[in-house]
Amino acid sequence: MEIFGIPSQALFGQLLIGLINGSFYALLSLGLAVIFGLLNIINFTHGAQYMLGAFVAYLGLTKLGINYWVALVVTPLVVGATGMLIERTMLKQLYKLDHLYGLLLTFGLALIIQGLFRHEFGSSGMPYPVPEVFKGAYNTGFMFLPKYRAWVIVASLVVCLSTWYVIERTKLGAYLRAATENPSLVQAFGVNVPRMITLTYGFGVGLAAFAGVMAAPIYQVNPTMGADIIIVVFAVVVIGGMGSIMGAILTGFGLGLIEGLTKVFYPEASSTVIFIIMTIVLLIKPAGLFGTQK
Amino acid sequence: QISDGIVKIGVLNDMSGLYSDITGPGSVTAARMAVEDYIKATKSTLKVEIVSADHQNKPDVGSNVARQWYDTDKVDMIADVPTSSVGLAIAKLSADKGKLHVNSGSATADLTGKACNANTIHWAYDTWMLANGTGKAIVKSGGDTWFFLTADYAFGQALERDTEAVVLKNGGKVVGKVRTPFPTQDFSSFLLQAQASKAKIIGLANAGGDTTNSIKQAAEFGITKGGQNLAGLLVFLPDVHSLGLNIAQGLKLTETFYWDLNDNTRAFTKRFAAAQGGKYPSMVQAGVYSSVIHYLKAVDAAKTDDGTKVAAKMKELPTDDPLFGKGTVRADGRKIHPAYLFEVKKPAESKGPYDYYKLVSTIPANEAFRPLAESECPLVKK
Amino acid sequence: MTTVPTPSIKAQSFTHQWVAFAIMVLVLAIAPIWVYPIFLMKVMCFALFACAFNLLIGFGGLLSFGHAMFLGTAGYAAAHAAKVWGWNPELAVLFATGCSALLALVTGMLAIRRQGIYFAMITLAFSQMVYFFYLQTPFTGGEDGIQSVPRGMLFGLFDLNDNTAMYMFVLAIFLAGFALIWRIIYSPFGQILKAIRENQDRAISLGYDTDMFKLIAFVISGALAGTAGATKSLVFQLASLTDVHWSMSGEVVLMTLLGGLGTLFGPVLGAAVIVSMQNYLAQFGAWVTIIQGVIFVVCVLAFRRGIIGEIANWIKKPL
Amino acid sequence: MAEPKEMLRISNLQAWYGESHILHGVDLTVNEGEVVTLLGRNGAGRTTTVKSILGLVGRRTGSITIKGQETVNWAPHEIAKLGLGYCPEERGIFSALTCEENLLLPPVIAPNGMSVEEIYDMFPNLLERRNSPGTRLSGGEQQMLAVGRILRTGARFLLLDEISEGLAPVIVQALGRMIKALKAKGFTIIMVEQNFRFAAPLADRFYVMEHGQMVESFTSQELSSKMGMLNEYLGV
Amino acid sequence: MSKDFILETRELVKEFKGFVAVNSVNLGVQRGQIHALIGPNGAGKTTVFNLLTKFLIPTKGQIVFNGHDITAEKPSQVARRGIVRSFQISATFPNLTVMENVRIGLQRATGTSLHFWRSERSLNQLNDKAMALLDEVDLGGMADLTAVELPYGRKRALEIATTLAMDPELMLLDEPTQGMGHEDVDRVTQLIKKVGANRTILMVEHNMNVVSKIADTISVLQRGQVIAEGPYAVVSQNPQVLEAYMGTTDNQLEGAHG
Ligand SMILES: Nc1ncnc2c1ncn2[C@@H]1O[C@H](COP(=O)(O)OP(=O)(O)OP(=O)(O)O)[C@@H](O)[C@H]1O
Ligand SMILES: Nc1ncnc2c1ncn2[C@@H]1O[C@H](COP(=O)(O)OP(=O)(O)OP(=O)(O)O)[C@@H](O)[C@H]1O
Ligand SMILES: [Mg+2]
Ligand SMILES: [Mg+2]
Repeated sequence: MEIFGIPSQALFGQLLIGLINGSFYALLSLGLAVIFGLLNIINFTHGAQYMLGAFVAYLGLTKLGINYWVALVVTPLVVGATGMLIERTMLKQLYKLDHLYGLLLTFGLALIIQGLFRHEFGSSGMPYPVPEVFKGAYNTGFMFLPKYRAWVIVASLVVCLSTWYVIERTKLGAYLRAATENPSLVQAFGVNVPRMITLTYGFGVGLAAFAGVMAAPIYQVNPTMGADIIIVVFAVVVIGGMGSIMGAILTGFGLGLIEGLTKVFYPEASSTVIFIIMTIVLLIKPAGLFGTQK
Repeated sequence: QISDGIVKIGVLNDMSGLYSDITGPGSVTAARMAVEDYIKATKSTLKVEIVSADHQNKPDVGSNVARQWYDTDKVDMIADVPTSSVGLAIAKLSADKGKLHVNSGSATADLTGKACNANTIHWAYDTWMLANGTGKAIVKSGGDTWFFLTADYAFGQALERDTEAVVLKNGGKVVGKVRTPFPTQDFSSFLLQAQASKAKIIGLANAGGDTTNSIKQAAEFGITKGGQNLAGLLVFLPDVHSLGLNIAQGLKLTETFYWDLNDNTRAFTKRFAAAQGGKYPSMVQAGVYSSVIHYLKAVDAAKTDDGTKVAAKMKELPTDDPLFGKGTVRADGRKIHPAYLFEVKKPAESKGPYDYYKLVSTIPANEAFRPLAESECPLVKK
Repeated sequence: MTTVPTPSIKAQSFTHQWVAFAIMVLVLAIAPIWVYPIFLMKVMCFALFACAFNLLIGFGGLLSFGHAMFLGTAGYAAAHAAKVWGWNPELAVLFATGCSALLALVTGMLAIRRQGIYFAMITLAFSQMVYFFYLQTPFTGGEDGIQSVPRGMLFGLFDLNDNTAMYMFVLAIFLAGFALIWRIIYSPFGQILKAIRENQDRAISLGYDTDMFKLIAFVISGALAGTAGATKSLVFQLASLTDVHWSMSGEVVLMTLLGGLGTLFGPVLGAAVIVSMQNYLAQFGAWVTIIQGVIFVVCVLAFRRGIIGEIANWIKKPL
Repeated sequence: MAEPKEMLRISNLQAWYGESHILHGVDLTVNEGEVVTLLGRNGAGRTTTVKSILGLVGRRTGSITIKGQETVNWAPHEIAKLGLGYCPEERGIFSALTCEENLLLPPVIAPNGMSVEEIYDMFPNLLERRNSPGTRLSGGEQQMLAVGRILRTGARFLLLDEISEGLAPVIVQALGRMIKALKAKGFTIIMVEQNFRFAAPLADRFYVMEHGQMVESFTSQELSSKMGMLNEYLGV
Repeated sequence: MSKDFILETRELVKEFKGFVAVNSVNLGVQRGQIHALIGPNGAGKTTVFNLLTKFLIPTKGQIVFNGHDITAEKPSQVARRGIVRSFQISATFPNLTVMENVRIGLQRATGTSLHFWRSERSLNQLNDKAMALLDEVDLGGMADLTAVELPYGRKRALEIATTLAMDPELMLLDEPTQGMGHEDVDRVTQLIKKVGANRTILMVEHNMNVVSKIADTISVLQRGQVIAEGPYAVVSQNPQVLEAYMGTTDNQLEGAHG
């Protein structure tokens, strides 16, 4: 059977690949959405923090002999901690100002982090081996699915859905959402808002680092690995609706699929298709697919 | 007469981006070594100075720097310049200003083809050579059906075009191609298409991070295990280093320089690595070394640093240096020397770091580059 | 009744702006004696670009994150007109400005309906599409760009290959653009623009078609950014993808911010600083980005008004 | 009966918003179980006083003792945990939360707060609109929500800033009855009111503010004799 | 009916996701009157305002202004027809001076607002008119302060001056006295009465004192429907209104506000 001249088997394969890439978009845009939704900061450093995640894992492996599993847990904590430091020392001063300033500050930080790593490590990638358990692949009948990629989908789904649950369905999440709008009032109700915000930023950054560790065995660990993906991830968050957690997740996976299909039918446009979709979505639904207008 | 008494060489390349490991500060080191070695060997009285700058792989940044070098900083020759678009811009500018550009970094064969000029010399390698070296050898050894993964920009397209011509000429067939946006992180979708095409050879008409990512992911998706082979149309030693032999093993590629070719190259590499924090030289960096030596020789011979005159002198004099051996510079500006087809070793075969290549065959100098007869260069009288 | 201060109508005096303007003209007129003229021309092109951008954000409150599309479009248009059609430079620049204005009109009509961060994102999206278009379409020469663009004869009389003539041409364009922006800011139109920035709903309820005002501002800003791009491509005889890339849109934000958002002279100074930095730090590779990053951070944390903004605040007069 | 227990004592409170100095030495005492009303013109600094108690102004100096604890250097959330409930002037309804989520938001800080049912009984509008986003409620409904939600937390010391504002007369009357009931239960309340008719019958004591200072204070018994003075200050 | 209605709504309906906020409202505002819209919280008053000024789109029904059906027009068009509103939360241009605020209102009539090539000085001709308007609302002495510096009550006055600058035929005021001290309430009440002398005003107000003093006609809205209409004396005796809005019958004339 063929669909648009492509054998359906191959098409399934492509869709699956799209879904895998979507997992990365979802993970990254989730972190971005959490940070935007709850701190009102457009975290341009996200790409650099994703790169940091991959690098910390790489350095951990080569310098300290830390294996993948330990790295998967430790790296988000370490990078998240640096994030909290940034929040405490810099971002904190910007909450009352226009979004623009947060965006500019984090943009500057991204340049610094990326510059330093490029200076230190050059720009060709470093290898990171696939963990032993995930070596090899499944033969699904219609494609050859590397085990590690399957793991990526599973891990990403679990992390995304639990984050969504915490934020949209628990009391903690309600505090977070309320604190976005009027932090001092929530604090006046007896909630330690500054600490909550610091932890939230740390968490969002940790998510980026987590995605970085997940990516290390697939891509080259490289100082510029986050620079280009960040723009795409922004687009994902905007399409999903700024600040909407579910929006970020669904759009992440959805756009992965669409991008995957574009790679089959018109590969040259595959890096642009997301922006075309973004324009259309914003024109029809100004606040994004799942966003609510303020 | 040497302008203001100093021969000034500008090393213009990518200091911090995609090609900084292949060119970058290493090229500056190579140029310095060349000056030292030349002065020591010839007791020449030339005063030589080296400046360097980052062109960020952007033609506008590059030509901006070059213009200022030529206009106000009294630079006489610009060396290196990776990234074809920048190389072309510098070549044109050098001709306009009557200066000299000796390019080792760019791939495009147009530099000695339709964009050639009297003030530009192309040193280490070019797309025609890469296509011919890797393409021909692979088709000859049975790899006769091809699928191209092409980086969607001028360089990738040129490489694909040249290789396709070679494949067809040698009786091979191209069963498909896909243009990948530049840069791309994830090649899995494209690799799947390549896999589905059942081509024996997947030609990677890309460079840098695109190449390493596509090779890495090809291994992940079991492409090589499934019987298909990769042909890296532009792979440098540092790329193999960053991939690791586990993944890169078996890859076929063409270069005109490898550190382990002979005693001279080994001796050079030892000194280079000492100066560059243990990194081994790439073909481009070796090219910068060799081209600077020949340039200085020509300056001494012509007794001037005037760009046009030195260029003519460089073409007149035969070349001879420790890294590329004896050779010539042709009328179209093409430096001629042998090329080598390598295969990346298996991990077990490697005796240590940077011991990566196995020599498969040597392509003699007169076959390695595009014959003058086929050249579109207006300088070539037909 | 409580006592209220009874100020007289503040006689708003703008003499200091004229003084600043005179200083700027003077500096630009004599600087080529010491400074490499092409470098100065580059500064002026970027200064005009930043001023155009600042008109939109500083006075209209609209952050466009895709302004590079206007710079780049005009760059290609001028290069093509001059090189392929052999047009005179003044016609090429005019034509290119028109192209950017048209692009601004089309994208503006869609983008202007959104506010704040959505506006920034939709302009970014458009510029990414424009980038893709130029990457794919043959006339731009892809990665190579349009090289060796002839500078030509101005009005068929002055040979612009002479750097002095070219310099005068660029200076004239820059000053004209700057003066236009200056006038717009202090025009009836500028007044409404400010009102919209302050309180859009109220402006609507007073009967102003705010979308119309924003669109006009957007088109003017895009057109002037285009003038800058066209001039730049003549100066460097090259139009390339760099000018359409999103990082160029980021750079203009940096210039404006450093100089002073919403100030008249800030973008000019900001552009001068950033361009010099890129020029003189070129050999330091990765350090350029690191230093740029540090500037961003320092500006946002300590210098939010930007250099000129701080000075203006200090002398308590708008600059 | 024993000496009334002191709930709050403010002395020489100075407060700033950024550069502007708003409060110039405010003194105020509130005993447990008292209802105290702050009167004054627009901009006199009443809201600022209330916010200062919770630490919500930019900077403050002086002394604020709540239940015997000096809190002038505490963070707002620590102060709130002493058992304060705050209903801000601008209502502070969260748009990202539904009406009911808004109601349930403030953490319970002491036992014996009102139940959600009781609150819905008092403000039936809220029950009807419980699933609407908070800021889609009408102005008055938002006001009800802002009052309702702090009654749930068990806080027994309430700071109410202009709660009768924008409400229909019926609702204002209901609020009046509610405050009487709370007073009977022993709540301590500071009210900022523009609406003198509403505040007058409820309060035990009154303070009058002007230009960031307390200019007058009197008890409800003295009210009638002070009307002339009030007229001068407030134009009542 | 032979009354001269400047504004009429016919069967106006607004639903929010199934919730009917405004339900078949037929409202007629007579030319030259001060017409008050009152009703319990959540009755739909602000929503009606938003519908009239097109900040919301009606689900059903028609809005007719001066005989024209304006149901399909844009907010700024409606404003140009002469319907200008104030907001429940004060709306000025905070960083412009008081004078400039008013000039923004006056500028529209000059037709030069789009002239980006003209000097701002061309607007100075409006200064006298602006000053006159400011004097009318007692803000003459504060012309040079920025709006953000004004005390609350004065901001409302400024808003009214800006609105007057448009010379509107119909002014819509949403709770103009909310949050004001007694002094200011009186001042604004007088002001409304003064400016209402030669134009039509539709206002929402909870302060019965104000309403009783200046409103010619009152419409009472409850649950999106008009339950009573007429002069204050009539409406305030209506048992349904008393029950739904004013509460206990004993102090009806006072209302809740002082
Ligand atoms: N965030 C702020 N920044 C600067 N000044 C402020 C701020 N909030 C209030 N003010 C000023 O502080 C003074 C006191 O304001 P406050 O809100 O305490 O007055 P109030 O007595 O509550 O009056 P109102 O009836 O207007 O609520 C006023 O002059 C006001 O302009
Ligand atoms: N955008 C909206 N989405 C959903 N419901 C809304 C929206 N706007 C208003 N409502 C609802 O419609 C009803 C009428 O609201 P409206 O604001 O018109 O009341 P109002 O009469 O002005 O009341 P108040 O006197 O309290 O200001 C309210 O119950 C409110 O919750
Ligand atoms: Mg107050
Ligand atoms: Mg209302």
